[in-house]
Amino acid sequence: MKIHEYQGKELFDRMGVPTAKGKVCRSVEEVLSAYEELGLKKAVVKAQVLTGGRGKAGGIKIGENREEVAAAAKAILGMEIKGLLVDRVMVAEAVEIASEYYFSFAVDRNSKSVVMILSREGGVEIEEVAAKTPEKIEKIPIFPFVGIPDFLAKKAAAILFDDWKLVMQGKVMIQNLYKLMVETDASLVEVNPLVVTKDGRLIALDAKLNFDDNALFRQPEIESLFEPDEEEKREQEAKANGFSFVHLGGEIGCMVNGAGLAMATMDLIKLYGGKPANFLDIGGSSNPRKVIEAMKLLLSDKDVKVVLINIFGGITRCDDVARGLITAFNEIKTDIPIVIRLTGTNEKEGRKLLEGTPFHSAETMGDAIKKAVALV
Amino acid sequence: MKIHEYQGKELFDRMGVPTAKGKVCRSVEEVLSAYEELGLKKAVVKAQVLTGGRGKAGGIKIGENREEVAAAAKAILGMEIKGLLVDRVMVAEAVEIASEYYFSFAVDRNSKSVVMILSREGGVEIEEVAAKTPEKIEKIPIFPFVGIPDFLAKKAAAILFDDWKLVMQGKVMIQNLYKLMVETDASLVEVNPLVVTKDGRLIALDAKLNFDDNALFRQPEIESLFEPDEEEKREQEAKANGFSFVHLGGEIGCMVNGAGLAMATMDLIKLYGGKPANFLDIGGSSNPRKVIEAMKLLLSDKDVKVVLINIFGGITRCDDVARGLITAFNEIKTDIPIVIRLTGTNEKEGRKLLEGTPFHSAETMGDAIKKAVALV
Amino acid sequence: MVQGITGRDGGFHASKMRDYGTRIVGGTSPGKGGTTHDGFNVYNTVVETVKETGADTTIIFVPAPFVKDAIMEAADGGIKLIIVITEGVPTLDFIAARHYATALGARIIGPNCPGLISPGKSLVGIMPGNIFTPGRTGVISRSGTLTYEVVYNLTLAGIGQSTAVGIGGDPVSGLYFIDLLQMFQGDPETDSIVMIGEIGGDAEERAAAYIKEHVTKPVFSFIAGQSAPADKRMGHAGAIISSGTGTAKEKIAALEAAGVTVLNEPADIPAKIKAVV
Amino acid sequence: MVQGITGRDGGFHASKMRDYGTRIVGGTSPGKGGTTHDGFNVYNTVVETVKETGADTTIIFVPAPFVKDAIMEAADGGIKLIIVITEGVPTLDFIAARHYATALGARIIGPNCPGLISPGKSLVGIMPGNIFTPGRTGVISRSGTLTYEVVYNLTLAGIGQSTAVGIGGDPVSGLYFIDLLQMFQGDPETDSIVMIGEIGGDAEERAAAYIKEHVTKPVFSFIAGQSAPADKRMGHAGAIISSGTGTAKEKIAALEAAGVTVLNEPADIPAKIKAVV
Repeated sequence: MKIHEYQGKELFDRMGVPTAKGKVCRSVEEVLSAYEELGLKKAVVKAQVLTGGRGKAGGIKIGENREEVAAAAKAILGMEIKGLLVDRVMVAEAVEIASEYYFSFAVDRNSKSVVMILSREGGVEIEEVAAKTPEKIEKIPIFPFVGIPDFLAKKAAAILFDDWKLVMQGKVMIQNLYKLMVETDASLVEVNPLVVTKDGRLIALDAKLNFDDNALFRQPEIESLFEPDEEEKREQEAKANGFSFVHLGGEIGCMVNGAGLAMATMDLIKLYGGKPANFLDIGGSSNPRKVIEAMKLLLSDKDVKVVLINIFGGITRCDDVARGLITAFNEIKTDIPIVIRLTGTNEKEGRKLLEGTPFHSAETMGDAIKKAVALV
Repeated sequence: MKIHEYQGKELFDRMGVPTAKGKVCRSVEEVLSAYEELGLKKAVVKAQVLTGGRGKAGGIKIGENREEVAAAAKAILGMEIKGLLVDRVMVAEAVEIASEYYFSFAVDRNSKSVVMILSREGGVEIEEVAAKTPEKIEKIPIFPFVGIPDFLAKKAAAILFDDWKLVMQGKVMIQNLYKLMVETDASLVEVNPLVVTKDGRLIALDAKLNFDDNALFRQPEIESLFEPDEEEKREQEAKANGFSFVHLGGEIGCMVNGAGLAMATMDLIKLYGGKPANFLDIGGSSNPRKVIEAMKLLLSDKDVKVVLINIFGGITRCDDVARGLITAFNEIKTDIPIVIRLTGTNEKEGRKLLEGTPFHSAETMGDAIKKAVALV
Repeated sequence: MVQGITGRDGGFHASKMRDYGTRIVGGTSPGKGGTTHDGFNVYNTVVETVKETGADTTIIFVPAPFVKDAIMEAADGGIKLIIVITEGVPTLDFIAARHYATALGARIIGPNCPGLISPGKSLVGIMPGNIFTPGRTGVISRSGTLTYEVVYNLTLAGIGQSTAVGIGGDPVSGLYFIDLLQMFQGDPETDSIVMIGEIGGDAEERAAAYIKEHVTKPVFSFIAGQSAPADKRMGHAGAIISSGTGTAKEKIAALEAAGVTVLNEPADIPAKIKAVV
Repeated sequence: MVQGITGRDGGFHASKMRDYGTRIVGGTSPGKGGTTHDGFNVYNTVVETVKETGADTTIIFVPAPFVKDAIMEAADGGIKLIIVITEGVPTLDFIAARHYATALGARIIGPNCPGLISPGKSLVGIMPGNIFTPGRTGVISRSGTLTYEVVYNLTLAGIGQSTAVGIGGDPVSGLYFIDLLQMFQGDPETDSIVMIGEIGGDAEERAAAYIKEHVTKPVFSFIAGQSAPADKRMGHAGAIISSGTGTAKEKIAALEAAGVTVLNEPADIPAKIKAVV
């Protein structure tokens, strides 16, 4: 789960991590009153959208005075960045930057731990730095029970700064950011750029936070920050039904049990020249209720011209699955052609049950997909 | 550092560890008003002294009613237990005990960790259980950074209780007691007996806490609980001067640099038939100021008839030590005979400087002690 | 042993495993110690179970919020192999529990995995045992039903499996591709290896580097998620292309460069194995 | 290297150790990195010192409240032997730091100890080097000046020392009697061992049991605190008889039962060694 920069900034503020003073606004008027209220002179107006590359897209502008700031806000509000509408901006003090750094905590799959990532190359995308000059990035794994003792925070800060006063400021910031990471079950806490101002202050100029979806059950406050877009709302609804759903925009609606098999199904549709409408993992079992809910979800997508059901019957046998499907489709009446492929335990018995129904039955995955593509 | 049971009980209460309701009192009148205030019926009156074996000494009595409680308080207040005057008692609910257990957290020298010690043999001295039936005691070392996860608290509680409801009560208690241990830098947190009442409640019927003297600098609240007796006051004053001092009651005052050497000096005095007045380690250096303060301390003990100074000159050479001693004794005038033994670097030069002074100089420790014993 | 044996999934799969021939000595369910469940002895704690039964492997079915404690309890109790079936375990919980278990010498498979099976011998997991058949091909997979699909095809084609391991779909897991490639390479009962990967992370790339250096047995692979969009979690918490990395394309290229036969369709795997082994 | 090299004690003893011939490559003093102190290079952090100098041993002089962090920093920095001179370290701090350092493969001597010396070779501690002389007797002691007393007597009697180690007077310490008995038993340069114990704990009793089983070299001992009262801390935080255990009497009995020659006076040790070796 991702949140906006201004929400991250609020979490930083609360945790005592220094940020530039600023405020989120939804209109030019709000921007101007925030500009007055905060007593700003040179100010920056930043689009609040959940994607990177805002700067390149023109979503970050600086204004030297009230008029320029108003113009910047007017230009940014309402623009689209990577398909996302900018409906709010943050107006903030434009600090005088002496130097820029990169700092983050991230979950690292390989070391199977949280790692602290630091670089003196700040303000640019870290992936670029990693690709071009990997020697300029330091990674420090964190022992989960130990956390960040003073020495470790100082050692890390000393990677970024030569001046000991900055090291000591950095130490406190690092410990507070780690605390934030752990207390909110974040999977990423990124400050890019972390800057030193011309008057020697350390400031987190950006605040990017991702959270672990698996931990939201114990993070109600974090969960409440989530602002799903239309697609994400559908994904959430699906999740409430025990599904994993991602809209893809094609014409063949898929219903599969298991994430890996669902991905493979999408892949093969593409391989055979079709366009998958979605990723849909209906999970372990495949009782009629679930199938009905899943069909409703698929049919709510008006682009869907064919539905492909690919179920591996393991512990739940194929004949039981077939009976469930028949029950479900007795309830849902639809004209959309449905291809069903059942495989695994008792697959022959399952297929036999589907004989004489309006469903298109298939033996192999390839076979089923070919049929589905042909039916579009 | 030790504290009274009632102070321990207050710490338990604050940490959510269940105790019997009770109150500390300094007079029979206070006991009676506490008895009313707490709405007690059957009550226990317990002497508050910093030693074990109160029960055996008659320092714990039960009263069935107001009159019996008053009589118990009257009997206990003013009594002496192991030389300690009882100036206060705790009056508390006499709970109906179904079963008794032993529980503690202690610093264990051998495993170099905090250990949890548990036994179903409660209410008796754990040393006795350990000596007679060691198989009835379980010890669980605690990983310092991990602390006590739920499973460990349950596993431990299940050693004491068969009933799962009690295990769950015990789990919470164990986690809270460990929190208390760590937050207060305790070296011992002992509950003996831990009881299960006839109505199924788990209650800490005693609360014994020792604290790490080395950590008192960061535990001002705990330090403020300390009530030194006369001897401990003198030890504290000595400590303020950088000394380690223990009164022993003999006639030969000792001033030694280093704890081990100071103990060895006491031991040899006894071996040679004398009685050491004290243990006194004046620490690493031996500048005149320190010697003067140490002599004042020794001479404040009216039993002291001879002073024995045993200094090992290592990095500080013996000739410098001798000069310091001469300077010090020019300031302190005393008629008490003083035996000085200097050994180590430049010891001959040191002894030479002491020639012609009123001091009795000696070459070896044995020699010095013989002289001191003879001078008593 | 089974942690969470009186739960719906734990109880169901304990029976299934027993039916397959696995020696299930009992399980835990705090507060239900001393009872029996479907013929299994139930204990309150792992340490008690180990003491009574000598269990050395556990399979965990407890709900996600309790998995951290369950893993730590297993490791503390002396269990050496911990298989975590539960889905939705918070990442920081798993990181901590794994660190603790590793320090105590225990190995973990999962979480969010189907477990492992040595066909004809034993099943410690939730896989449908009947689709497997004994043989000499090792299977490693980040996925559940996709594994079954592959294995089912193998079985139908007469290619048996030495052992199949589902390593789980979470971003941070216990034993992973490299650990298992190493085991299969050293296993005299395995002749060839099927490795089923998916988008997200760079474990397949790392595995490719390892294969190049250390694996002499033929490796066949399928990578799911070639058509997945960026920044979307495809079911598995670990299956996400982020910042342009973790794509199927990169993985396939790395594996092919390491001499691995990467197939476009799971159904094509058996024929390729037959051609080589 | 020296942690706390710009402090009063750290600076003083760094010079003394250098004078004795120990190779001191520099030390730390946070915020003073890049300067020099009495000819020593000063660094901000241990990791920087190790990187620049290749140090593998550290001696810690930082104030007690910072010792926990200093030990952990040393172990994290790759230091393998950590000698802690500082007195008054909170016990729970030391327990945590030791756990961390041990997990990283580092060994600790101290805290509250005088360090160690191999006469004529090197001194990593605060011992007065001039009273030692090279030879074949190993010395292990919980005490400082009492060790000097014993060693001085040995030196005067012509009995040199292979190595002398002060293990410290705190209740919880790093390397202890058994660890060092084992090292001396295996050290071809050591013929006999002097072990100086004191009241408190049961380390001497454990050492006695170890000696009985594993030590064939003659061991001589002196136990301080025979006349100490119960429940009073005799200077050292660890020197306390509590609940009637940790008495000198018990320790002496155990050692004698293990074949150790226990002397009543430190001055008697040299003659006894001469009689045996």
